[in-house]
Amino acid sequence: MIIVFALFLLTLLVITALAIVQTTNLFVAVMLTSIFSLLMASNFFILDAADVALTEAAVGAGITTVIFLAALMLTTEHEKPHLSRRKLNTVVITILASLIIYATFDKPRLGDPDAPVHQHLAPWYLEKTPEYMDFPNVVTAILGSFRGYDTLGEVFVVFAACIGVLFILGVKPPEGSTYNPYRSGLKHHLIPQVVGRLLIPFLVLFGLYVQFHGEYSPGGGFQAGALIASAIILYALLEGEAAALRAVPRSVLLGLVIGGATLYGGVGVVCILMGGNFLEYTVLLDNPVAAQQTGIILIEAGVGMAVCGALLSIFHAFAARPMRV
Amino acid sequence: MIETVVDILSWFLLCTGGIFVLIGGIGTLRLPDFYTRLHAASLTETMATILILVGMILQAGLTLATIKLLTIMAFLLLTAPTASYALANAALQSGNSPNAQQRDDQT
Amino acid sequence: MDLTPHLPALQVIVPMLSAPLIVLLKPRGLAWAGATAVALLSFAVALNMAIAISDGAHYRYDMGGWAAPYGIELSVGAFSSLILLIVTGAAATALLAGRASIDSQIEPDRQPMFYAAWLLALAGLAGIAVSADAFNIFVFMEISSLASYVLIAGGPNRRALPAVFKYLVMGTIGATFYLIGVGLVYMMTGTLNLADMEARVGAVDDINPILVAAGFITIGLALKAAVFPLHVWLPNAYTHSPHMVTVFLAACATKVAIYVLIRFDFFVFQSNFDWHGSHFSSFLMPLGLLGILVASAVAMFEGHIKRLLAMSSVAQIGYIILGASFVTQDGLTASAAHLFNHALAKGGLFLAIAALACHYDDLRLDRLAGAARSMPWTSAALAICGFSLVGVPGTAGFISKWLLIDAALDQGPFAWLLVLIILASSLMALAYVWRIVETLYKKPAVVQPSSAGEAPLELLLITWLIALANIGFGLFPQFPLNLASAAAELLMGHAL
Amino acid sequence: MNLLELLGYFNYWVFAIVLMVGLYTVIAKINLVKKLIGLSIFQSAVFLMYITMDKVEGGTAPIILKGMEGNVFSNPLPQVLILTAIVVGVSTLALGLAIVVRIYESYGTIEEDEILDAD
Amino acid sequence: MSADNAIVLALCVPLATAAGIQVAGRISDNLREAVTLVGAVTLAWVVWGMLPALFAGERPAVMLGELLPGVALAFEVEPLGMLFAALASGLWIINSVYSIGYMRANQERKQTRFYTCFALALAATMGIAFSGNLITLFLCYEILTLSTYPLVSHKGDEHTVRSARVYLGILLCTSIGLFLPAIIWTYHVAGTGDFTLGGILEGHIDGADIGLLLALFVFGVGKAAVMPVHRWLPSAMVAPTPVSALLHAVAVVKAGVFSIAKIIVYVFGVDFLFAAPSANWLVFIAAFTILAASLVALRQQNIKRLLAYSTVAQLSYVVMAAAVLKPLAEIGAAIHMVAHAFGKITLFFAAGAIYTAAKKTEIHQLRGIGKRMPWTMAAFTIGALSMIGVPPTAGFVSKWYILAGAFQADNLVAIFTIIASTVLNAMYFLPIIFMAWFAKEPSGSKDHGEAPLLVVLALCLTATLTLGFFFFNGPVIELEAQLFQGATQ
Repeated sequence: MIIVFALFLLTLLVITALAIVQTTNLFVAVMLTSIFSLLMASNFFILDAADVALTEAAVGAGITTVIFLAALMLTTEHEKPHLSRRKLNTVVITILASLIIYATFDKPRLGDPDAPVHQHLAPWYLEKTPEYMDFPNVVTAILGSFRGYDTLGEVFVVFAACIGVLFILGVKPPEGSTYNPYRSGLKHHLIPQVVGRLLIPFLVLFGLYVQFHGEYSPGGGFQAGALIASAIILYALLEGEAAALRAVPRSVLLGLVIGGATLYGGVGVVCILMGGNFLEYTVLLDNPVAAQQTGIILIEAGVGMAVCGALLSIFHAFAARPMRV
Repeated sequence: MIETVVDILSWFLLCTGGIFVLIGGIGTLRLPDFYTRLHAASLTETMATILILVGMILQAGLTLATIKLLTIMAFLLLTAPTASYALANAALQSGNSPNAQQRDDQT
Repeated sequence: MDLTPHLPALQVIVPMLSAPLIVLLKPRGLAWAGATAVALLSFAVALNMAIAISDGAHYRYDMGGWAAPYGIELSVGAFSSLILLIVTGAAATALLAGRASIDSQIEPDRQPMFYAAWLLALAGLAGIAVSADAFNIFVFMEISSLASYVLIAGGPNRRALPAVFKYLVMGTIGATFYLIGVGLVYMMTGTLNLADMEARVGAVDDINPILVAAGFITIGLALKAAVFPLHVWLPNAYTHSPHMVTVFLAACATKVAIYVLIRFDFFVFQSNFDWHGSHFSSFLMPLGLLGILVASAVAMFEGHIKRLLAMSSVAQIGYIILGASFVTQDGLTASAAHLFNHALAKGGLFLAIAALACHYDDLRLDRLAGAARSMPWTSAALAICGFSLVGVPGTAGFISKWLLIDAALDQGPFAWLLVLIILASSLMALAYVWRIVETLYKKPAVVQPSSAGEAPLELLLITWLIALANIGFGLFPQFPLNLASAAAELLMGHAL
Repeated sequence: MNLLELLGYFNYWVFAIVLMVGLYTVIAKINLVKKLIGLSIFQSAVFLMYITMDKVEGGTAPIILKGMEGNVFSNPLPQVLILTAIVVGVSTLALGLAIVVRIYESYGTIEEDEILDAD
Repeated sequence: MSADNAIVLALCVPLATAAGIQVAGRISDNLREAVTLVGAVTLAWVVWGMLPALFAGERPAVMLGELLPGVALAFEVEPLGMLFAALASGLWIINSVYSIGYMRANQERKQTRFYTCFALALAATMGIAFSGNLITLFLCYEILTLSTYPLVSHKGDEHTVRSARVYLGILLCTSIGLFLPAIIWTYHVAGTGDFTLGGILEGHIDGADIGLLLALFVFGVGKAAVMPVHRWLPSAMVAPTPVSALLHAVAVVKAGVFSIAKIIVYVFGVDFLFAAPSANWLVFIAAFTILAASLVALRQQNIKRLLAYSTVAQLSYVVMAAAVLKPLAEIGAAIHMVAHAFGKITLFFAAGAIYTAAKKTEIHQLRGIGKRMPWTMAAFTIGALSMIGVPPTAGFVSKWYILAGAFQADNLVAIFTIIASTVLNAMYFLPIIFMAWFAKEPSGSKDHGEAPLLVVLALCLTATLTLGFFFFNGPVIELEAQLFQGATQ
């Protein structure tokens, strides 16, 4: 039965992708992209990838749409319909498509248990996680400890994006672009404000739940950071930029990003100082399992702080930028 | 005995919820004006959600899942009308007036 | 607390973890000082490892204490230590020399972030060179790309922005192609560790996905390495970025992508499928040759001096690819040596141009006429590095030219065609280097320099240091040559 | 080719099609924001490919609760890789949009041909 | 002072002189000239000091460093190199004396740069003379090209820069384009590039490849000005006369021809080439160059261009003599290098003197100049006779040996070319001599005396050398004979 549902979602996915390409109104395209992400998230859920579904929904649908809309606000909303060198593109596309389709015929069928992927590393992880880390979520275990170095790289990608956006948009906008920081926000709309004010605390609470409950259920630093960031962005949309910046000033955000990144790196360096390899949590405490858990909780906190700070400072860099009227 | 009654009841609720979603979908497509379409869309969000969620609660019985379903229902019932309100308000501000004669030229 | 076993990890952590701290150093000049200190420290680490490796050591490091295929493993051999030397050396020299030039191009309040992005780029490139895990290479490739987009976007005039946008789009497509390739190989072998992958690829029976994976990885990395047909992003990106960024990126950014391409192809694919060697060379050799000829020809008629040198970079990358595509011990030694020598020559050239830019705002060649009279030392250094680029004997370029032709000679029937093309392009290189030198020295001055006098002292000193290094490594190339031949042995011997 | 067989390959074909749609958008469209949208679709397709790898028939999400050691789990490794890749995609997107905003401010347009004419 | 460190000294003295000139140039002109002369004399003393060791049959050698595995910077003195070095260092002294007089008279600017580059060129020439293997030869060859470029583009006006670009373009293109691949091919095939008597290519290479490799070498060494690559020589005439003297007689062309001779003797080996059928095209090319250059020289009006084309012809004499591949002819080639050097340097000095004194450059202006400048024209006549090969001058000795070698190899082409070119030489030199001595001076021409003393002194010195070499060529021939122990007198 689940198969029919999966078929339905995948075809819907393709239809949305084609629709995105066709529309010339960028606003519609962005909305369709967020629908595309949600469909992708549900697909991931059907394929048993709960963590990835949550991330895709929070980061893919949530934050990407916000950033796209902020960018559209600062530029134009309409695309000039124009197709450049059609023939060349179609030729390149057909060649690549045929290349990939050619490769799909020998791939193991979806879900067949004796595919090489399931023989080598996966069983070791599934067997060793309860033994070394003694908590259910294997994905967080791999993310935090077995392949912790990747996640460190990941945090620094987010950090690079954050300082990149601040660096690029650090330039003074062209003169003649007016912006009234207090104009934005739905001040005179009572209902959204009331509902918003009611929702935001629960959102933050849910974000923190995801952050610290990552070992037991799908969750972790990335998803938590995105959720908390979306809560504060909702606050910014409702109360206006100035209120949001007063609530969470830019210096705090930068502190969050730098603190998160340094916390993660610091944990690794402490492991070296205590005699283990980089990011080897077993040396942190005498009991290896407790050490692994504390290590993972610490770095997940670092990741959460970094992602939340980065996404928020990116949002503020776009939202608080005076527009060219 | 009780299970069969609960099953039939939840099955019945789920079906009506499904039908309501179908009606909402058709309404969004067929109705001429933005506001009427918005009206149909908000139908699915409120009525159909309640029916489907209650149906599922009956299925789940008194477990952790029921509490989660209840929180989802509370969350949806809170945000869905607000979203429709915001949509309608934005449409009004961007000059899409809902008065009568606009409907005629569209048919 | 002996740190030597941790060197591979330190090589990446030192620049990476200090990047966030540099952002906090707001007061003037402190950010530059911090960044330069960190760059020099990482150069010291790289040098330490290179010396240990040149007499036989081989660093292997398990991240997080987990054994190889399960955790992420770092391994530094001869080839990676050569690349590390180039990357950290280029970063350190560019930072040491670049203070005045960066001050003039980036506003003071944005500088801490600029230097943090610089360190991230350095950490990313070092991370790629050090890592032995396919997906880990992708993550660090992303870090270095993002950081270099930020660096290039710092360019003063507005044309830097469309250039960096094109680079971003093409770079991301390249990285995603690489990701698809790694995914396909992972799908068929179940592992991400390179050594483990090499062991298991042979056992795979239906090899179609592996071939397609090899195709994707080669195209993706060729895009990142600006190999000939996919190089369109490079000229604009290098021309409009700040001068010091061009020095840093021109010396090492594309070379790391070539390093990954060669390492991936020789270890994972060629060790298991011996006919893949001919696939690799039959695909890349024509690209290399075409790249050499077309890029040199375009460079000969280019007006803007930085774009001219950027096109010459594309030609020199063609040389490196050509050397690798011989799939012989000598060929690989030649291409590894050229990696090093080209970094020296091109780094020196762009440093000299940065020095010129201190007094000449417009860098079009005819505007720079007669620059040698007002800036004799800079022009002399530029001439030396130019001759090293051409391969005049006594300079580093000559060594790699010699090795390349020597390797090309035993390429069987069409050896002569190869030698002919290599010589034709070095003559074209002679033409465009001579065009620069002659305009600087002989032509009467068209535009008066905005401010008189020579370049700032530390920039001039470093430029001359690099120029003398060009000659030094031209006469006594033992150190990089040992690393290059050890690397070639490693690659052909298929030991990771 | 029964139903399960079909679905087995259907995922990969959807991956191929969405990948090509993304690539086409990036290459053919000249609006910079549309290019970025195409880029994010292109990357999402790759995520789909990785995640189709991890599904084991009859397996559930790799969360080994106390009482469930016995049954079959899906492969957790691709999920970890894709978690990283999603955030990489978003970071590149954010940087791309910042550059597009700056381009709009200095050129007044985000159509590639108008930008090229301006220089 | 052992011969080994004499080589190193021979390389360092000109470099030290160059540095000294740079320093002295800032202080005063006289000091700079003094440094040049002292440098030239010490170099000559060091180089000539090595002669006794050479006569005793020693081969002093020194190895500087290993460039690549199997490729090292090494120097080794052998008779051919010794002759060339002695010639170059000797003529440097005379050329310095001449250029001091010439530069003073014409108030040329940037003289410090002139003398420094001169000294650098000499250092490179010493390097070429003493090079022990192909890579050292190539390295010094390139340095010679680069150091002579500022000399050729001395004037700095548009015309000079363009012709200097032609000069550098051809030389660098041929060296990188043809000479370098030839060297790499030799190293690749023979495993080593060291100069060993009897050649290193024995058995490593055969058939058409020998001809191809020889062609790469001959046309790669652009300085030997064999026909298709000779274009740079006439265009280098824009340089002041002392530089042309340097180019033609002392260093540049001599280096080219010397390299070819050395490659033929030490890389291919005389008998190896003689046996190879695919290598006998060299004589034809050289013969063609001699005849064509002499014919072109006939039509020249400008003195220096005439001398340039005559040099192209004379150089191909040496190449042809080397290509006859007989011991006697090889000796003839070496001697012709010396004879041509003396003769041509005298002619150039004379042309320079005429230009300094009377600012005349065209041949038709020389009518009756003999009366006004007797010493200069006497030297000019001796030089011209030496070019033709009339007995009392050095030219006769070398042509004698080349003819003997040709007869020994009964190479009809060589014999015919020598005779025809002697006639052609006579046809373009004798009219100038007659016009200068016996023609009547056109009325109203500016009256001018002899050239400055220093210039005339240098002139006469080289003229006597040309005559002297006819009588005292014993030691030179004996030195060269060492190359071919079995060669008859």
